[in-house]
Amino acid sequence: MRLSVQEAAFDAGAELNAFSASVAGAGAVVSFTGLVRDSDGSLQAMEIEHYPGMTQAAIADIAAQAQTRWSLTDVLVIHRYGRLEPGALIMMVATASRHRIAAFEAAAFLMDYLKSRAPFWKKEIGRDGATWVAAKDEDEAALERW
Amino acid sequence: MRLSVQEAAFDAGAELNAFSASVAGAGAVVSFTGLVRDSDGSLQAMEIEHYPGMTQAAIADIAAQAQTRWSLTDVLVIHRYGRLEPGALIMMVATASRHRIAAFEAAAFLMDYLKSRAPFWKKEIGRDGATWVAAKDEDEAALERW
Amino acid sequence: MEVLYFAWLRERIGLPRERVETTAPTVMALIEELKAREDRYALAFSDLKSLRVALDQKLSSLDAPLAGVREVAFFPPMTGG
Amino acid sequence: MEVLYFAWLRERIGLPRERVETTAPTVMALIEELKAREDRYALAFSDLKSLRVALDQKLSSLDAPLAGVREVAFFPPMTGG
Repeated sequence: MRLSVQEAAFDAGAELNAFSASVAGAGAVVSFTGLVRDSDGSLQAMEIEHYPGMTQAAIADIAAQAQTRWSLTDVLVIHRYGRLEPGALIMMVATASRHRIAAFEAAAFLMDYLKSRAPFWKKEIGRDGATWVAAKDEDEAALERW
Repeated sequence: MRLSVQEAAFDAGAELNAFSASVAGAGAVVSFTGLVRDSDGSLQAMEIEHYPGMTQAAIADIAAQAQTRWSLTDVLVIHRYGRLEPGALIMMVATASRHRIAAFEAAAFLMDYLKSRAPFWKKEIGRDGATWVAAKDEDEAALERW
Repeated sequence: MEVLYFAWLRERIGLPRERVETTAPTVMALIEELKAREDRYALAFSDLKSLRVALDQKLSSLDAPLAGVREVAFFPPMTGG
Repeated sequence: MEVLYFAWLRERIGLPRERVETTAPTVMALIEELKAREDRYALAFSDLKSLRVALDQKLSSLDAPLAGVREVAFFPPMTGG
């Protein structure tokens, strides 16, 4: 299990290949990649703040919950912080399992929890100033699925 | 939208990176990769037969259904046929959307339909002979989710 | 009409495709004709629950009419993905 | 006790962390103490629905006791992923 909180960019394709190569017994690998979206071309950058002392432990706790609930061969979580350009990768998760439905559910679970329970805060820097991204009610509601 | 039915191996990581780079407006990319699983070390190869005249059209129909049901920036499907070694990639799907839940659901939908509605048949070649992989009741039942 | 067989149907019948002259009105009637031919057909078509059919490369049902159909394909439940 | 602020709480209060001497028995009591200090605290803590707290780096609730706690962090709802 690799859980990384890092400022540096990463190569999602290389991570996916390394992850898949290491899970010989698994038939199913699901990945999620989150990118800095620039809907209308006005975004200059996204700044991600986090709580260094807590982040790694919070992610490890979420990953451990996923491994308790589903039979997973392996789990990968990478989450960046700092200043990111539009189009850049923010984070990725990957899950491996014998069965596709477990891999899908576990990856969706990880994303729902990382979104609302890992101590990251996003700020969008636009031409007209900066705005903290507001948490959505639907993201909190998504946790009730599990 | 890239839909490929091919005998040749492919590089899932390179495909994921190319796909993500082409979907600038999307914030979420989900991928599924299916691998030849060798649980107990007795599998020598997997042979995948398909129905050449029908396969491409069936996949295009499934992808079109996904695009009707969810707001997707793009869809990728690659499925191999022929003889594959243990650990080899069988297929992948990727979906891109503004929102993670649409990307997850569409990828799971594509997998459920590719599994039971695209004309592929798997045969496992072991030391003691060859066996056609049996369709599972749970795979047919999975279609009822949608 | 072209009749195609895939996977273990192909193996049991011993060929991937053949030309069949028939006036069978439905898929089911065609299956009965084929089963009456030889044991290998009777064996291949013995379990209709495990039989799927495509008419002109579209999934269909065993009670579908064959009028105008040029290509019939028989195969077991698919196992893609 | 170390008190940490993140995201717009940090910006409104104007500092990322500070040492606070307090005998507040609960998180809520600590918030009331801080709000009474200065307007910037009152503003930062004006919307309790948008306030989250971690005690010694574990998510907790506003009515949790502070006995034995060394690090309190206040922040808005998280927006990771």
